[in-house]
Amino acid sequence: MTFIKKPIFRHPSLPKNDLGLTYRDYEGLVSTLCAGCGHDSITASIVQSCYDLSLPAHKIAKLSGIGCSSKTTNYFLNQSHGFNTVHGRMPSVATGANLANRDLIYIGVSGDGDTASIGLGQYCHAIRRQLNVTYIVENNGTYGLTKGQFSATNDKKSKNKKGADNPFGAIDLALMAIELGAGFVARSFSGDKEQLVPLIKKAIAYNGFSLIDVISPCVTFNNHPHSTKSYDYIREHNTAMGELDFVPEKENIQAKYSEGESVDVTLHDGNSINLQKLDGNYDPRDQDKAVSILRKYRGEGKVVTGLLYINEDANEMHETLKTSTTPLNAIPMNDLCPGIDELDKLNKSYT
Amino acid sequence: MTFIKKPIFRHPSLPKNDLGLTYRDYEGLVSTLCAGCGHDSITASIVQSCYDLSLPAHKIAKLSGIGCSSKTTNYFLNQSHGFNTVHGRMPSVATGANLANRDLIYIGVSGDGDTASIGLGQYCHAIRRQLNVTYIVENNGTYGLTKGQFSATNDKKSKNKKGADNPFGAIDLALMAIELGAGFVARSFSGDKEQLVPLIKKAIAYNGFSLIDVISPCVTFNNHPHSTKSYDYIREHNTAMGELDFVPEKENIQAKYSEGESVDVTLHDGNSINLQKLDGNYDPRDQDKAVSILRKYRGEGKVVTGLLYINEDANEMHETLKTSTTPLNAIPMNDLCPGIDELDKLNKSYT
Amino acid sequence: MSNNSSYNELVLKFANVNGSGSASANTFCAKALFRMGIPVSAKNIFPSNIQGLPTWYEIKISESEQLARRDGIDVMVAMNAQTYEQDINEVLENGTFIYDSSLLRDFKRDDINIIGIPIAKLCADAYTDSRQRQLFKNIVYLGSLSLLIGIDFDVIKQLLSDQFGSKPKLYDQNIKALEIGRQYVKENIKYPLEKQVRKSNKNTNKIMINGNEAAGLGAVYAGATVASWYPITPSTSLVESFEKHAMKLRKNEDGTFNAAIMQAEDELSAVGMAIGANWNGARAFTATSGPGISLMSEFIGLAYFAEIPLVLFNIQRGGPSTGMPTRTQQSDVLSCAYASHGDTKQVLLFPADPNECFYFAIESFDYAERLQTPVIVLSDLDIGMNDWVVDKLEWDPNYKHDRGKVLNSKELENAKDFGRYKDVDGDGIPYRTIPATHPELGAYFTRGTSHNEYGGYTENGVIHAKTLDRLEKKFDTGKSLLPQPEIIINSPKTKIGIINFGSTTKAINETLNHLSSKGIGINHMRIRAFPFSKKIDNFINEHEVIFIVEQNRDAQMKKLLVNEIDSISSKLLSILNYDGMPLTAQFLIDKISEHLEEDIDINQLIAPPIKIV
Amino acid sequence: MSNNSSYNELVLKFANVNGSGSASANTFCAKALFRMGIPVSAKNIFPSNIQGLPTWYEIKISESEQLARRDGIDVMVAMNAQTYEQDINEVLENGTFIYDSSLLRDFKRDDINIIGIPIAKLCADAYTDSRQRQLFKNIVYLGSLSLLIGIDFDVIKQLLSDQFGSKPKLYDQNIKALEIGRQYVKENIKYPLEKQVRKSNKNTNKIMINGNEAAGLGAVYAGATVASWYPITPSTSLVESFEKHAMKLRKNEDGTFNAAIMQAEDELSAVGMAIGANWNGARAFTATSGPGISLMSEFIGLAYFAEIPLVLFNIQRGGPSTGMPTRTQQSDVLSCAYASHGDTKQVLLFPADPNECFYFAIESFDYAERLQTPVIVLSDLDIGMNDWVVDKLEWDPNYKHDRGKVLNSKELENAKDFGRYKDVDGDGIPYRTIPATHPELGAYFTRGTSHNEYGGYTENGVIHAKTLDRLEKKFDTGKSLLPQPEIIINSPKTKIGIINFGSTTKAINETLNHLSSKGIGINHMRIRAFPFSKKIDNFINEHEVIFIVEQNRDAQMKKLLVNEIDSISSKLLSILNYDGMPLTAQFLIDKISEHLEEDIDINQLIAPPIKIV
Ligand SMILES: Cc1ncc(C[n+]2csc(CCOP(=O)(O)OP(=O)(O)O)c2C)c(N)n1
Ligand SMILES: Cc1ncc(C[n+]2csc(CCOP(=O)(O)OP(=O)(O)O)c2C)c(N)n1
Ligand code: SF4
Ligand code: SF4
Ligand SMILES: [Mg+2]
Ligand SMILES: [Mg+2]
Repeated sequence: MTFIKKPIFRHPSLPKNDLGLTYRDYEGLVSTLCAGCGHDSITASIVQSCYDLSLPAHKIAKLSGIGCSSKTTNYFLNQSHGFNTVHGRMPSVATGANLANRDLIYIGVSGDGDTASIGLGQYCHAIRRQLNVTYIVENNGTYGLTKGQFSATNDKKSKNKKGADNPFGAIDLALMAIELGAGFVARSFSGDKEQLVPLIKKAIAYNGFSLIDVISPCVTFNNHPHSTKSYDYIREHNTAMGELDFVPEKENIQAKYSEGESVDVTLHDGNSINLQKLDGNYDPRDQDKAVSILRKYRGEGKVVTGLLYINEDANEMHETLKTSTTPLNAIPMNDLCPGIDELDKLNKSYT
Repeated sequence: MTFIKKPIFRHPSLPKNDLGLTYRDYEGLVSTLCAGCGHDSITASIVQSCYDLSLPAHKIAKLSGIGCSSKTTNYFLNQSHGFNTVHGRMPSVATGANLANRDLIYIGVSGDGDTASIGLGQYCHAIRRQLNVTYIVENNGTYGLTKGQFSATNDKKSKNKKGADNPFGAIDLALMAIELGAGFVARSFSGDKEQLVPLIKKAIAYNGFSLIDVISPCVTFNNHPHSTKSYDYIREHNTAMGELDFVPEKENIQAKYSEGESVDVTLHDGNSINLQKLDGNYDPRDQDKAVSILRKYRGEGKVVTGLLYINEDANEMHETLKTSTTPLNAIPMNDLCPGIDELDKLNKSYT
Repeated sequence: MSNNSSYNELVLKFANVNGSGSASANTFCAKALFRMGIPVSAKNIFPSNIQGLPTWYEIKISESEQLARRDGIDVMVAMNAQTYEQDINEVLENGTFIYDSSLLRDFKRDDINIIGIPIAKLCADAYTDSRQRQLFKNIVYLGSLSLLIGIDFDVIKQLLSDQFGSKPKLYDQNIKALEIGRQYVKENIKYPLEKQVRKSNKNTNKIMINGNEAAGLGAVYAGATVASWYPITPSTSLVESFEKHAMKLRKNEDGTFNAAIMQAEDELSAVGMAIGANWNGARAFTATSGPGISLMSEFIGLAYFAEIPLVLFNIQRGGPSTGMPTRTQQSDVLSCAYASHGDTKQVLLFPADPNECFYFAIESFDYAERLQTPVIVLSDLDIGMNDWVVDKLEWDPNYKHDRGKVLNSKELENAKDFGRYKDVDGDGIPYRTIPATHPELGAYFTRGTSHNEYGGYTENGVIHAKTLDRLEKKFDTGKSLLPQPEIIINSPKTKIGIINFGSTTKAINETLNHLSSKGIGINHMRIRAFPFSKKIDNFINEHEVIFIVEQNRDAQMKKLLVNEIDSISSKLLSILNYDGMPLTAQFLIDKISEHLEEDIDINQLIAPPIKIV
Repeated sequence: MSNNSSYNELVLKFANVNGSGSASANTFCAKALFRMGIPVSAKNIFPSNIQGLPTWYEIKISESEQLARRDGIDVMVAMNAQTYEQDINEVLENGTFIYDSSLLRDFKRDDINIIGIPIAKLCADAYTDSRQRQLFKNIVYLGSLSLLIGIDFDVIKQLLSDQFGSKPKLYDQNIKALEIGRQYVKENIKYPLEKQVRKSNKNTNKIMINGNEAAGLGAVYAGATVASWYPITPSTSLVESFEKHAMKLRKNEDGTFNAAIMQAEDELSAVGMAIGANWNGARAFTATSGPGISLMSEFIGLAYFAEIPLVLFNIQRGGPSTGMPTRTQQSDVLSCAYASHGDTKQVLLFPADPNECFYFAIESFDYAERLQTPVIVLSDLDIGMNDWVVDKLEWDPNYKHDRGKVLNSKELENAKDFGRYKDVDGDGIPYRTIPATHPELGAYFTRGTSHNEYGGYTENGVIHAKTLDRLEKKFDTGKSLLPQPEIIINSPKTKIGIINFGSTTKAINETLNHLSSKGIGINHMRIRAFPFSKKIDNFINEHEVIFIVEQNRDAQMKKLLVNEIDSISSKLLSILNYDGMPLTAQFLIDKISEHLEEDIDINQLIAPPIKIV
């Protein structure tokens, strides 16, 4: 919300984790997202997770595409190298980075436009390779940064900021991930830190492709006729002025509910979604079950959250490729370069 | 197999269809594919289908990407406009063509490399839009034209021409199509004309996205240790010479089996696949069933063939977009151009 | 009123926070000035962000029509405390700095006029709803400003009633907010300022419009029916304009539309769709900027080589890479001219303002269909997203859209031997057919692989080279077809010229006026299209020094000029072989000998080698 | 043996059907000639198809080392009835045409020597398996040919035993097939032909290798560990070479490999992976051609602007679009030099033969890491896929890979203030860090958006322009770092020069020899890298006429030269603004006035305007 530098003062009594670091040490720059944006809540959950896990931040690489969501890699983990790549192509850059150094932790952040539209091919193929990354989709059903076009994860029935109907069906990124062999697939809600933080921690610990598809409301997605009078005023005003250039400040939407429960959450736009948390007895190791439960709740218009699927035996990319256990970027040139004797042999083979 | 022009002589006693045309009238140029290539069988089935349906060829547009499979659009329907686009991007060109003229019949031909690798994003999004096209994937699990790299539909266990293992899992294009909302999804085998021709005919008649994923063996995919002595000789010879430049002429593989039956088909490489034909009682209108049957047989290492899923109520792209019933390319300029009076009004609105 | 009053010559700037509703208010101000008949030019300088970051809006007001941007601000409306410091530094001596004095501040500049208006307080008193308190701040400062610089209140009222016509309550509330601002000024501040505005009559037959609005509308007038695109700043609003107008003007009685707008999954798909639709006989286009152009380049090459019409609007933004998405540049000249691998060259149009965007949008489809090739309209963020005052849009009722060489059913029957890629007329442009034209004639195969005159596949290098030569001939045909440069001879004797293109034209005019007043005559040429007309060669040959003005680092237009105009680099003689076969020495020897024998000048340069082998 | 016998100067050509096993046989023949010590050059002319289409193989045999291609064939081995007609037309007067006379034919040319050998029949008699009958036809004609032109049989035998060493049965069967061919000649045909070969000694310290093999091996020697790619002719075999050698030479005891080869899902992904790996401190590359370059251009721009090392091999093929995938061209010069939108320029290397491919492959990584930018190695199909006879590959044991300015943990601690994009040394090249180098220092944010010296996001136009200027300075630094042109002064007095690059060098040498022999001295410069060394400027300035030889239509290298060397187009003066803001007139006036005041020549050109405003 502001571009002023965050003060570096740290309160001496802040709690510390096993590395002796405080929560603050895991933060990034101050967010420039809209007040109330779900993405900021996810950022906070990532910070919390890394703090809780006592991760050395410099051993984490954070990568993203382009979009409001993708900007957030700048808002957590200041001590990590970050890479805001190009729109939709983060998976390939993350794959290359991981090929070069299998020992780092990779956190990939993307948006629904970034992943489900322009990046769909790369997303699918990164999954297929079981790239060892924690892939977080900050899913708001819209193109935030380019001002509210429909994204491919948007439900068919919903309307955009201009009141137009979304014409095409939604792509379910979690279902797709399961089908393509992702080892770890979860869904959550930006406002449910209690669910999200443990999921992120598990995803980071998981050795292979872990998707967390996080529903993350967008403030600008603000066009529902049933909202408050004053809101209507703003909307009408914006319409009359021909441009949406007033974004009222909002609070992050929070949701608290327990395992097995469901809750209706009202979004900034007045629409609501029904979140259904998986219950404690759900066994996420059964792929068929995961597919059918996703299909079932979708059929009922509900969004099921929690750890949907985990494959404890999946081979991550390096295992499949049989790459050296030493990271490739750490092997000395002398060990990589075959030298003069081999070249002599090769020269002979060319005569 | 030869680049000599096909003789135009037509035997007067050839049977004719309702338009008074013979099978020959639906043919294209002589194929330049390898003798025995499954793609040629598919070409023949397309010719047969169009002949049987008495389609006016000039009302068909045939589009493809790049690859051996994609070349085949030149080998059927000489009277149709054809478009060999760029690798993996046929779906978008077909979408544009269809937007311009909703009244034509669109046949899209692609390969597994073309669709499941470079073209995966476009494939998924064309399905999501329910583009009215008969989309035929000539699926050989390999990159034929670039000489035998693995494609993303190749089964994990199989080996390539150099004997290397396929490292990554297969993408099931049919399952993906169902998940993304394709209205018509079928799978077949190039050598099973009896199944394939009726499927193509239904797909053409279907109003929306129809996928036929056709297993189509590639002759160059020739590396199995268990094949005949003489074959081994060729293989060893090729290896010793450092290059695969001898492609023995083969017969097209044929398979005949009935509804509900299964059959083992030995491919050119000595590997075999088990084809399982859906039985007559299977109801293709149940999406859940389609998903589960695909998953079940895949789990058993079998390939299930037939019409897997059909949605009789899907809205094709133009219905969703509310485009005029007159093809857009047929509306006179005068009706499209608002003229001087409207411009005067607009000018006023800009003051 | 002071004696130093000056009228209608000032730069007004608003500093705001984005997402706060200021953009509408500021545009409103520019529009009011426009309606007062004063020449204005407005620039929106906004961040690549939705809410909370600094944003600015500059209005140059100039009765003498010097409408390029100017550094140094006369009146700054500083509504963003985050940027006070930088904003106040931009104010010229004796200028005015207006800020929200709800929080008083000492700005330590005594050479300017600092006016505090407690806007937040005024709004807190007047409104209870927090969002209204926020939003109306913009209207309050507008009210204050109207008195301070003398914006006609009747004009403002009329504008408001035009805008909120059907919503009288909104009208009233806006008037109320304006009055709050005016009231405060009346009671507390000496007004008007020295720099003020007054009614004029310069805007007869003018409109205020941005380039994307105009181009989108132009595409409707061009008869385009398919728009496929992927959202990207600053091109998005072009397609939105097309959509808005097409949905309104092309609605059928059954509720359907004579247009299809398709948001694609990315730029590759967007351009692929436009190519497919054009191939199938519709007029189709896409719009993009920066990264989109790079992503489209494979497909652009296909359209070039398979000779498919295609209109592409590139609203240029700051590059390279993702760069500065909300800033303007002219840095895609080379990447568009040579878009795609291999020997490719693309037709470019360079509109200078929104008015020309409208006409070029229409003509671009004519050129694309006539030349059967991609036409890239190179606009930029400044033209595309800023409101410009330009001549109103005109329409010639006798205008006929040029659909190019398309054979219909009857023509096909009369044609002896249809070959899709035959150069029948000697202009390099072949005839095409649209699918389904005729049951038996005219079908051909379109491909990006090399092809013969009938579209048949070939790997014959001679045929390939012949095709490339014909494409070059076709390109040459474009030289006289496309918009000619605009040349202004300010001084028949001067040997100095200046060349520009696109959005820099206002700055050029202002500059040349200034130099003229100092007795320096420089002739001016504005390039409007590539391939370059012969007139461009002539202008360059007729001058000894030529300035080329561009908004990029790499002198891209200059490069294109020296590339294409051989006289500039006449001592370099090309020997080219492009049949796909490794070069033979004989080929070289023949070519060199030809030159040596035919050109006496060259002959004289020959000297013997050191050792004769 | 006739008295007209000539030795080791002939062109031999094989006409075959592809997929029939001929390619191996023909390569075998070239190798045998090479082992006889004779200079040879072989060109494979193959279709974009797997089986059944015509394919050719040309071997130029030249003791005098005139090894460019030559039209006109001395001995044609015509094994494809489909192309007899065109093949026989290529045979020179008194040349020889050998065909499979199992089916007799009357060729109606009596100025040449037509030899029929019933190869199919011979094979049908000798083999029962149909595939062996097919395959051994190639060996049979080789056997016949060996007698006809005099290829040393011992050399052939040795070659066979090297090839089939571990498979004695295959060896025997091949010998048998050779003998069938020889036997038939001995019994039926007058041999040897007039044009024949004999042992020589020209190939000491030479090897026979293709460019892709050499470049792939070079990448292994460069210490590259990640190769990400997407299959496309003619670049595929480069990655296959890397894979083959890396898997063999970099295998660890635990069965793992010190290399990762990743077949990506397309070219965008392939280059994205290479960028990610380089960013993370590995040496990584990709290889592609034609369409792949277009698809990679967005990512290339990112690497340029975010300053990430990247090595990209472009094995050029016939364009535009899908074009002629199995033919050679040099037509991606411009699209690579200016790859991506915005102000971008890429480093290019132009290897002339497979030997240089090896060295450039190694050096390219040094340059990429030193300059922190993409380096594109522009090879082509002719170099990449044909076997060339070149000097053997050498390795200097003292060579140290240049990893460029990378700060390690200790250096970070000693550094006062690490800023990723600071120009500390004044050469435009900043320092970088690899992720995980230090727990607290050195982390920075990499982005394609505009950034300040610390990698922080900025929309400040001045900072943006400063970054662009530094990038240009860095590019200039490349001029002396990169391979210098090879200049041969054949005549100190001549004012005529010739410029080439890449695979055309053999033809140039042959041409210059020829002209020399006629008393015409022309100086020669071979360009090896872009940005251009000052030596290139000098060469151009020192000559009055310069031929530029290129394998493309658009004179792309010439364009690049006139673009980058200002002396060529000195009368065009650029005025550039690229801070992302609309242009001000003042900026223009200042720039023009500077020129007018400082440059006396220009000053004299001033004339007054017609009317002074
Ligand atoms: C190649 C390319 N195309 C288009 C854009 C413009 N663009 C920036 S962000 C964005 C969409 C972002 O949507 P999403 O990923 O859902 O992120 P959100 O802003 O909603 O978090 C687009 C289209 C771009 N930067 N690059
Ligand atoms: C952009 C691009 N990348 C790569 C290629 C090279 N290429 C041609 S065909 C092909 C693969 C074809 O595989 P598939 O689609 O399965 O067709 P098949 O030949 O097996 O029928 C590739 C990679 C290309 N033509 N264009
Ligand atoms: S536009 Fe939406 S997604 Fe973007 S920052 Fe604002 S609330 Fe978040
Ligand atoms: S290579 Fe394979 S796919 Fe291609 S034509 Fe031959 S058999 Fe068919
Ligand atoms: Mg989004
Ligand atoms: Mg395939």
